[in-house]
This record gives sequence, structure tokens and C-alpha cells, in this order.
Amino acid sequence: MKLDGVYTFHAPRQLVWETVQDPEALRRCIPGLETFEPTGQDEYAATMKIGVGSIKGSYRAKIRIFDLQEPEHYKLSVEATGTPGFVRGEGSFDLVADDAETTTLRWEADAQIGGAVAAVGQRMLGGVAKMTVGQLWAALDAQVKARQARG
Amino acid sequence: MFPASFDYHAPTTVPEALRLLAENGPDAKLLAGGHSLLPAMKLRLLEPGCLVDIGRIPELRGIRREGQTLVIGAATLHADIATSDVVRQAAPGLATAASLIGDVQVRNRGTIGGSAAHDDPAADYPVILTALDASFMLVSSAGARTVASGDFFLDYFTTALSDLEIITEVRIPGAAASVTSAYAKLEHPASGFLVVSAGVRIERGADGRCRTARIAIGGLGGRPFRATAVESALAGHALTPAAIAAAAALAADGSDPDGDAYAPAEYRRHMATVYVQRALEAAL
Amino acid sequence: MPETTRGRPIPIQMTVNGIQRAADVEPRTLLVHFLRETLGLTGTHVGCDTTQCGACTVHLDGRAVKSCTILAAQAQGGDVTTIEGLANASGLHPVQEGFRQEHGLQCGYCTPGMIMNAADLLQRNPHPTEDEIKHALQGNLCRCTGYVNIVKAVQWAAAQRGGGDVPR
Amino acid sequence: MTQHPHGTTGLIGASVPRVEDLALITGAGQYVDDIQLPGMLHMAVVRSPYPKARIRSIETAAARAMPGVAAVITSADLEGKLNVVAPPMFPGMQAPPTPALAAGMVYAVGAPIAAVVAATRTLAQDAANAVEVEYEPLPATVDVEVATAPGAAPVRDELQHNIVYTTVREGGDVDKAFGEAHHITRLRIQSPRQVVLAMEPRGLVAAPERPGQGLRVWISHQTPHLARSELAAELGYPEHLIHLSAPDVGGGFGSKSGIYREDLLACHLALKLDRPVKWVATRSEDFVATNQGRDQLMFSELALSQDGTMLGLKVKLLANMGAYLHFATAGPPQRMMGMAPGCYQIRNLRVEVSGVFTNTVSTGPYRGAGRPEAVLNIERLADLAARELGLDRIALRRKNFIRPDQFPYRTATGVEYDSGDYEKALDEALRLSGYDAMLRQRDERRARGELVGVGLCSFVEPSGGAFFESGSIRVEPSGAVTVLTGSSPHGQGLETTFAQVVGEKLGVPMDRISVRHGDTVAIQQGIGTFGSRSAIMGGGALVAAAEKVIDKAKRIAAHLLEAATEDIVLEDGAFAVAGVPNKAMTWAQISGAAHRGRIPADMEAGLQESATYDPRRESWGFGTHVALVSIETNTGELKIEKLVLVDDCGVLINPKIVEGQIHGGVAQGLGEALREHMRFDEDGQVLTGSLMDYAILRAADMPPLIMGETETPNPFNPLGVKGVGEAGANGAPPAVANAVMDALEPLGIRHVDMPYTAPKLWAAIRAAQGDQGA
Repeated sequence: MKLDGVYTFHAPRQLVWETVQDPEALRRCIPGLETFEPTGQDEYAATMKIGVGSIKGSYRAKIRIFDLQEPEHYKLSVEATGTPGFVRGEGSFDLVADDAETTTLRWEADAQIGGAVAAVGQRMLGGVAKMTVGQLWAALDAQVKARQARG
Repeated sequence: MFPASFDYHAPTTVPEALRLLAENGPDAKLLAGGHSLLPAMKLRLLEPGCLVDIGRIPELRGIRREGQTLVIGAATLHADIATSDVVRQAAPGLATAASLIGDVQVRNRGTIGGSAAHDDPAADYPVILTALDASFMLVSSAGARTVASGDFFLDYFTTALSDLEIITEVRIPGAAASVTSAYAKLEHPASGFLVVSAGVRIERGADGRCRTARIAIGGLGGRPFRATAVESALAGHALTPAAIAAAAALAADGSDPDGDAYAPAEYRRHMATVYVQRALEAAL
Repeated sequence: MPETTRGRPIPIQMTVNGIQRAADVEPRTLLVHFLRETLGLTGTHVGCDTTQCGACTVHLDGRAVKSCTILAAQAQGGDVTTIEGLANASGLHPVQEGFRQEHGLQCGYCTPGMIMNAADLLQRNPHPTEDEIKHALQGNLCRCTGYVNIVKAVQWAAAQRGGGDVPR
Repeated sequence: MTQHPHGTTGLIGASVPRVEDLALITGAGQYVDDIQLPGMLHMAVVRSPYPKARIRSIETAAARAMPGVAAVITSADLEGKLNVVAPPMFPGMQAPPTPALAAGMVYAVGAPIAAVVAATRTLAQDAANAVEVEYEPLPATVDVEVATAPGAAPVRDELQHNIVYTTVREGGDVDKAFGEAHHITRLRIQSPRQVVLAMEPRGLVAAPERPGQGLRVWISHQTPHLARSELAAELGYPEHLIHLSAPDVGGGFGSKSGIYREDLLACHLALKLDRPVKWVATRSEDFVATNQGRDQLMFSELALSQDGTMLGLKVKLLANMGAYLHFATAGPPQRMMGMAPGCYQIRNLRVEVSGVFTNTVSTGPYRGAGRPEAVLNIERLADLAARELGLDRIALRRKNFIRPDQFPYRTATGVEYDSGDYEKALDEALRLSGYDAMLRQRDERRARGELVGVGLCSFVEPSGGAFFESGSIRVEPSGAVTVLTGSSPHGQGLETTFAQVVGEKLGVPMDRISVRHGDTVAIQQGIGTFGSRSAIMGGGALVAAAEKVIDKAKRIAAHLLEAATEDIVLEDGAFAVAGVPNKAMTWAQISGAAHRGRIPADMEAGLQESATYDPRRESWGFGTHVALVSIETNTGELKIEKLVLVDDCGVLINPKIVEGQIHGGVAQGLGEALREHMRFDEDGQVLTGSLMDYAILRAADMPPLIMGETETPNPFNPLGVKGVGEAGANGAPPAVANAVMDALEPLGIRHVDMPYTAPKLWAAIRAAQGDQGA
């Protein structure tokens, strides 16, 4: 499943970059995250509840950030496995400074979903993925704003 | 297939159910008919540690009218709603929607409150209840509140219901002779869930013209889509076939549906126009 | 509730085919497995895991239901009829006989659920039209017959009823 | 009038109610999952969610520690043993063994990785969920054209390339025919992959007998004896020590043939633990663990003269076999070899068939097993050819039909069609459908802007022929008759049909006959039920056995009546000297004598005879199906308004049962035409892995069927029968496809592959309207 999108932050690019690269901010942003431990350089082990609303399953996940080109590009991969199946995806993120106070994040991702979730949930996987991404950006936006407020 | 282990309680009163919810924390889930919850649990999409079965609370069942309001107990079965003369008269669209859920056996177990709380984006009730401007009576140990359908159905499987609340009633206003409603559904050939559906509620003035129209469409996203363009196009107009067709053509305006392997987004958008038209025709 | 005691068995009792049955079951026990495994009533079948196929259809308190999507605990105190309990001393239920007369079954796996659902239909609607029969059978899948003779079997049974009472 | 070379009871040709039914309508059937044994354990299987991945690690400790768990095994415990081995059907066939548990690599979603046995089904599933597998996902190959492109990555590490096998057959002078052709019709056509979906999922119970005395197996299966042979070889266990039976079987449609990985695992674990082990697939498992059907991609060219004479045909077929080969996976596409020309005289033929590995669920025989694909191909070509040449499609078919006087007819590639009268079936179908009136109505409705189409399909249906079949008839001392058949019914009603055959031959009423089957100890060696073979093969064997029994009975009667054997006649179920009916002896009297020593001195005691039947040729049933369809322009919804089915399967033993077989075949065929499609995404993930997404027909989806028949007895079969089980699945889909394409012709649409879902047709209509500048 391929997804892509654009999100606009009303903040300078460097600040957005610092936020998305901050493990603590990441921890606060990834929807359903329960535990989040570094396991190496830009690698994390996590347990998370993935799903939406009343349908959420528990997953063990590996998160890796790589291909960093500060302050404009990075990639992030997630491999999550749980009883209901797996979610595996890799996203590529580009930050473009529109002006001093506005940053556009362009992203594209390729996700694979398998197991029971995929077997019975085809009719809404796309929508649910979009919703989850939306939650992620909203949370990230809040983190960016918090950082901005802190100065 | 089997659910993961859980504890089971079957209270017979709402306060008792609320106490059990509070005691067991977020790991507890309400079980009504179980026709949304148990399939998900069998597939281990959900593994609650505790089920509070509210199927034995008599006050949660039943259909009645309070003046111009139709009141349906949250644990009322789809089958009873589909065949209720009171519902057919007061909100025919709701009876139709209930009759199109799943199959006979599912309708004999599933409940309106359970389906609403689950809020599957392809379920029928959220669509028709949004069109009917229904509201939900939510009760917790802190008291009761009423939430309008527009504020209740939020997104995929996401409602305004908190972990500590129980839906006790669904209240549908405007059961007057000047109000009519209808529901039309394009079914997925495998699951029977909706691909696209439309619920409409029309209130006519004394002159027979449409005074207000409320139109909700399912299948265009994570929550019922209010077709405000159609509503405005109809309001104040005579409901001629031409007017209906012209208005229905606007059904998907402003929507941004997600396609799936069966029905691409473009198809859904077009079907929205077709099924809004069908629902409007059925309403008149 | 501590994790270690989660899911401990609970006592349930219900009437199955006219006989009082009681057992301690894990709360997660589905009605179909209670019937098949605890009570040995294997005429009720399991054909899917998404509440689609209807092979597990039984009557609970007089209504056709899918016993794969009901906890045994939810049937506590209830009255269950399975395919084994449909015929009585005076013979087969008319729907059973209809299936035999009209070649309404081939492999027989979906048949008990089909029959239970059709019997439920005729209780509610003794003289269904062909469309009503087909619509009522929507929740029962058959891979052998193409449903043609199943519909005829239900029509056969309806025709036996004449007055619309429930002859056995 | 057709001559029925049968007895006098009138049983053959009678629609008697089935003897199978009483148990099945009262819940007394005994399917595998109904078997409960003391001490029985339950097996659950851990499966790959990935289409292709390296297994980095498998952690089983948590599962082993769970209460009630008796064993957890992985490939490490199997030491390379326990593999499903597909027979090398063709020279050079690549058939790497399929390990029961994946060793290091998985190549399809659903591949078993670990097996867990525990005291209850619930505990087994809980423990299976507790097995942790770490994967390194790898890019998968899903598409046969991608898999066969130069330089394609191998689907499995051990493969040199992704071709399972390629076979080519050529007859006549194809290049010359194409060189001289006035017109060449070209078609690329895909038959959708289908899930077999027998309502009873696969399953088995394996139980060790007393020490050293073998293994007892109850398995939901179509071919018990073949299953035992394969099981013995793959388990490395003595064949004679396996007692295998198929109890009531809830449908098979081709999928319950051969041995699957779970079968080996359950038997292995039962022997290892010395406990009975049960495994029954969940529906979700069945979607990824059982062979699927169809999925053949065909590239065809039909060379024609100006007048529509079919001069030559080239077919290239790529059959998607999935990642793992089972017993019969390689077989179905081979049907194209014999059936490519369909009902038509095409003297120059070239057929090339390749089986292709992909990282998908295995395929194999499914109702029709290559026949529906071949029929679809030639019948779509026939319609397109008529359209392109501006000829009438009926006339084009008539012109090219093999004529009745040409039978037995040898095709350009040397396949012999035994008998047929294709025009007769066509004419009957046209008559029953009111074809001309239907066309007029179509045109009127078209003029009003509706999308309406009429389509037809004339088809051949080869059946029987492969392997032999066995039958045994034992007349008990009471005169009652026990029939043992090597056929193994699972819904076909053979207990009834064969009782009719034997009753007719022996003159014994059906209630004095019981037909037994499906047990490797009780039943002599036999084959089983698949490929529309049982009436032909099992019936043929029983006729031969009946003749032997009657011969012996006559000799006993002659002995008792002190007459010459040649003078004894069997009439109304009794033996008498010709012309002296009042001294007739009943079967009970004869059999009593046979079992009590009142027989000629040189005769063996008893009255039991066995026979096998092997006609060494196939029976070629045929028919014509006609469909009237309409498509709602605004929604793409397809409605089959009428479906006329004329089938000729020779003599009908039990017309009601034959009709039921046709109904069932049609329902599956219409499923293929309307909605059934097992889909994988480009990564190899399953898109339709449950009944939530994979749609089969429901009761309200069945269109009205108008059934007709012609009866052309099979001259090479003692009962005059031909197979019919697959007729509906063969003929109905192309009839609907042709009707849909007829409906869309005014929009300039040339071809759309099945299934014709509403969104697909809507998109096609939209695109065409765009093209037409609408």
C-alpha cells in the first residue's frame, strides 16, 4: 500500500528537523506507543497499540531512522508484529523551507499489512492508514509548537 | 477460532454494569449482542481482559415514543427495529437500515447500541442515525449526557463514548407526519457491509416542498459524510424527479473517500450520487 | 483482576433440545463449541470464522442465531434447539423432509444450519415467496447446490403446512 | 427413443431420493471434526504472514511452557524429513519438495513454520500465538509474466528459473494455416484465481493404533487410497499399516486430493507422541493452506478464412502454480492440450503450456480443473472472430462444429473425442432460450439505451479416463447386497446412484443394497472421486462386478435347478430356467447356497465379485449454455436475467442428482463470472483472505435456470454415461462472458476479464464512454 502526502508546519525548518529527530518527541507522537527504548544509533524497540478507536492490537515494533540529510531528508522504517498480524512500512520524508517561518513536509510511504488484520480489514486499511498518519502529524505539530514555545 | 481469555460478568442493572466497568478499567469492554465485538475477538484483533455483558439488563431494550421522539433502548435487536411498526412509522429509514444489516441470524443478535459504539465505517446505523439527527444517551457513574450523532461518530471505530460510559438509549427526534426518511445501500457482495449507502431525512412544509433535508452518506470515509450540498439544493424546493436528480448529483461534493481493493474512490463517489437519489426517491 | 485467574471457568446452564444441561466453561467458550464439544451435539457445524456461512445456525429462545458468534455464557438460562432436536417423535420436521424430497443437499455440511434457518423463517412466515426464502437464506452459504433445490425444499415444507400452523 | 441397455427395475433413470440424506438432515453426519477420541490432542499451525521471507529465528520456549502443550515442533525437529513431493508429471519438471515446516525460508503467505499440539484446540491456538518468529521479508514475485521475464528473481532459492515445466503439442501445419489466413483473432485472457471453499475446511484425525499395529487416519478427502499411498511415502511409514478413511466429507471440488503439509504434521505428531492428534483448518487457514483454482493467463491466436472457417489455433498458457507444488498442482493447465479446439474442427494446432512458480498460495484442481479455462478461451475467441469478420456467431459455430458422423474424432494433436452431437445441444439451447426473440428484445432495449447482451457457449467436457476404478459386490447370505466402491463421494450422492446401478443390474430393491466407500481397509484398492469420473468409472466397475456376480449366481442356480447355466435367466430379481418362471430362485436362496456349500464342487464358496474398470479413454460430454444479461450503466451492476443450460452427459442414472450437479457447477461458474477473485497485491499480500472480502454466490444471487438436456449415450461405457459434475462450471462462465461482451459491444469494448464486478464494469463503461467522447 502506497501512501503520500504533504503537511505544512508553521515553524522554521531547523526547528521541525530537530523535533522529528528528537526521540522524546517521537515517543510522544507515534500513536499508541507504550514503550520506546533505544537499541542503537537511531534504532528503537517499541511496544505499541496499533489500530483505531475500539479496534487496537498490541504489537512489538522496531523503529529505525536512517538516510539522514540534515535538515531536509530522512527515512523511517517500522516493523511491527503482533497476534493479529504485522505492519511494516518505510517512509521517506523531505522538509522544504517555504520561508523562514513555514516548512513543508513531503512524505511518501510504502506499507505492507498482513495477517488477520489484512484478511478481514481490507475495506478500511487505506482509510485507517490515512487516519493514523493524520494523528501522527497532528501530534508532531503539537510537539513543534511546544518546542517553539520553549524557544 | 477463539477469543483470548477474559473474565465475564453479566450485570442485570445499569449501575451494576457501570461499577464493573469502573472496577476493571480500560481492559473491560461492554458486550451487547456481540456481533461486532466477538468476530474481532475471535480474530484476536481485540483482546479485552474482561467483558461486561449488558444483554441481561431489561431496561436497555425496547422501542417507544415520547411525543415526537422515537426512543430505542441500546440493546434492542436489529430484527426488532426492522420489524417494529412504531419504527416503520416514525423513522422508516431506520427500519430499512436495520433490515439490511448482515443477515437474519445477525439481526437476531446484533444491537443498535453495540453497532453504534463499535462504529464500523461500513456499518449502517451510523449513516441512518446521522441522517435522522439521532442522539445518544450516555450514562456513567458521574451522570448522564446526550450526544448528537454528529458529535458521536468521529472517525473509524471512534466515537465520543468513553470507557466508563454505557449507551442506554438512542433518541430520534421529529417523528411527525411531515417528516419522512429512507435508506438505500450498496452492499459489499462478500461481507454484506455497505460499500456506499445513503440515509435521508426530509421534512416537508405544508406546501409539500422540502423544508429541510438531512443527508448522510456511508462509505466515503471514517464517519458518515453529510451531503450538505444536496441538503441546500433541496431545501425550499419542490421535490420533483428533476430536482432530486440534480441535487443527488452533488452528493459526493466535498468528500474525499478512500478506495479499497473492491471499490475505488471514484466509484464510491459516483455511487454516492446514485444511492442518494435512490434514498430520496424511496423517501417520497 | 489478577492475570493468573483470568478466564477461570464459570457455571452455565441452559435447556438444549428440551433437556436441562449444565457445565462449567471458560468464559470464552463459544456456544457452538459448547454444543459440539461439551454436549457432543456435532450436527451444528463450523464453516467460517467471520460470521458469514451460517453452518452453525441454531435456535436460541426461538430465534435463528449463529452459534459461532455467541458466548455459551450469553445463552445462560436460554432455550436452545439444534438440528438434533428439530425432529420429534412423530417424525422429521417438514423442512428436513423437504430437503430430502427436493434434493436440497449434497455434501450436507451446510445443511443443518440451512434447515435451522429455514425452520425459523417458516415460523415467522409460513407462506414465504421465493424471494423471501432467498432473502432469508442470505446468511447461509452453500457451495454444492447452487441453492436452487434448497429454495424448493423450503417451498415443499411450506406447502405441507397448509393452514400455517407448525406441524411437526 | 434412446435404448437403455439395462434391467427391468426402472431404477436407472429414476429420481429416487438419496439414501445419504437422513443422517445429514438430522445432524447425524460424521465429519472429521465430529470425531472425538480419548486422549486426543489438537494441533495448531504457526504460519508465515509474508509471501517471501528469511526466517531469522523461531522462539518456542514460551509456547512450550504453556499449560496443556504437548509439543512444539519446527523444521529443526524434522531433520529434512516430512516433505510433500509432487510427482514429476512431465520431463524436466522442476518439483522441489515442500517441507512440512519451512526450513529457513518461506515462499508464500500461509506456509507452516511451527506446529503446536495441546490438550484442547483453544490451548493449541493460544500456544501457537505465543511462538515468536522473526522474519527478514524479501521481495515477492506474484505475477506469472514477471516471474517468467528474463532475469526474474527466483521464487524459491533452489530454483534455476520459475518455470515448473513447459509442454508443447503441435499438429498440422500451423505456420501455413496462419500464413493463408484471411483474418487472425487475437486474445489475451485471464481466468481469475478462485478459492475452492468447500464448506467443510480440510482436516484430519491421526491416531496411533496399538503399538506396532499402525496408524489410523480419518481425513476429509476425495481419494483415500491415493492419500494413503502418498502419506506412507512421505511419512516413511509402511502403507499397509495405515488405515485411512474418509468419513462424511463436506465438499471437495478438487481441493481435497493429495496430501498437504498439515496432514504430514498431524500424522507425524500422533506417532511421535503416541496420542491421537486432530487438525481442522479454520476458514482463514483454509484460504491460504488449501489449493486454489484457475489463474491461467492465455495468449491465443485463431486463424480464419473469410467465410469463418477456423484454420488454425495457437495458444500459449502461463499457469500460476504458487510457490509449493502439491500432488496435482501441475495437472490442470494440461487440459488445454486436449481441449484447445473445443467443439471445433481445427486441423492446425499449437499449444504451449507452462506452469509458473510465484510467491502465492498453491493452485491445483478445482471444479473443471483446466476445462473451464480452455472452454473460456475458445468460446471467447469464437465470439470475437465472428464479431471481427462480421459473421453470425451461431453460423460460425455451426460451420466449424465437429459433425456427428466424424466421431470418434481425432483432433490435430491426436486427442480422441468419443461421441457427440454439438448442433443438437445448440439447437435445443436456442429453442429453450427463445434465442431469436431474445435477440429482438435485446435490440429493442438497446435502442432505448440499455446495455443488454446475449451470449452462448458450446463446450466439450472430457471426464473419466485417468486411472482405473474398482467395485465389489457382495451378496450376503440373506440376499441383501453390500457394494464396495473405490469411488469416494463427498456430496455426489453415489451411495444412491450406485445402489440404483447395482439394483438395476441385479434386480434387487434399493433398500436391500448398501454402498460403502472411503476406507482403505474395508474397500479394495481404488482411486476416488474427482474430474466428473465416478458414474463413468465407479459405475463401470460395478457393472463389471455385477456381471461377474450374476454369472456365478447363474451357475449356482443351474446347479440347484439341475439345468444348464446357459438356460438360466435373471428376471425380476430371480433366477429361473428360461420359460419356467415358477421355479425361480431368489438372490437369498442362491446366496444362502453359495455360503452354505450347496454349490458345484469346482466353485469357490461365497457370492462376492470385484472388478476394475479402465476404459483407457475419456468420455466427452458436451452442451450449450445461453445467457441473457443486462448491465446498469450507472452502477455497472450485472444482472443475469436468464440462463439456459443444455447438457448432454449421456444416460442419466438419477436425473435429480444430475440436475443438482449442474446447479452446483453453475453456481460456482457464476461465482467466477460475477465476483469470485482471489487477489494478491503487488507485494504478495492477500487482499481477499476471508469471506469478508471473497464473495461466493448467495441464494438471492442465483438467476433463474432453464434446464434442458439432450442424451447421446456414451458408446464406450457400459452404462452409457458421461461425466457431468463440472459441466456448469465449464459452460456458464463463458456464456456469461460472451453475453457481457455482447452487452458492451455498442460501447466498443472488446474484452474484459472475469469476474464482472460492478466497480470493474462501471470503470470499463466509463472509460469507453470517455473514448467515445461522451
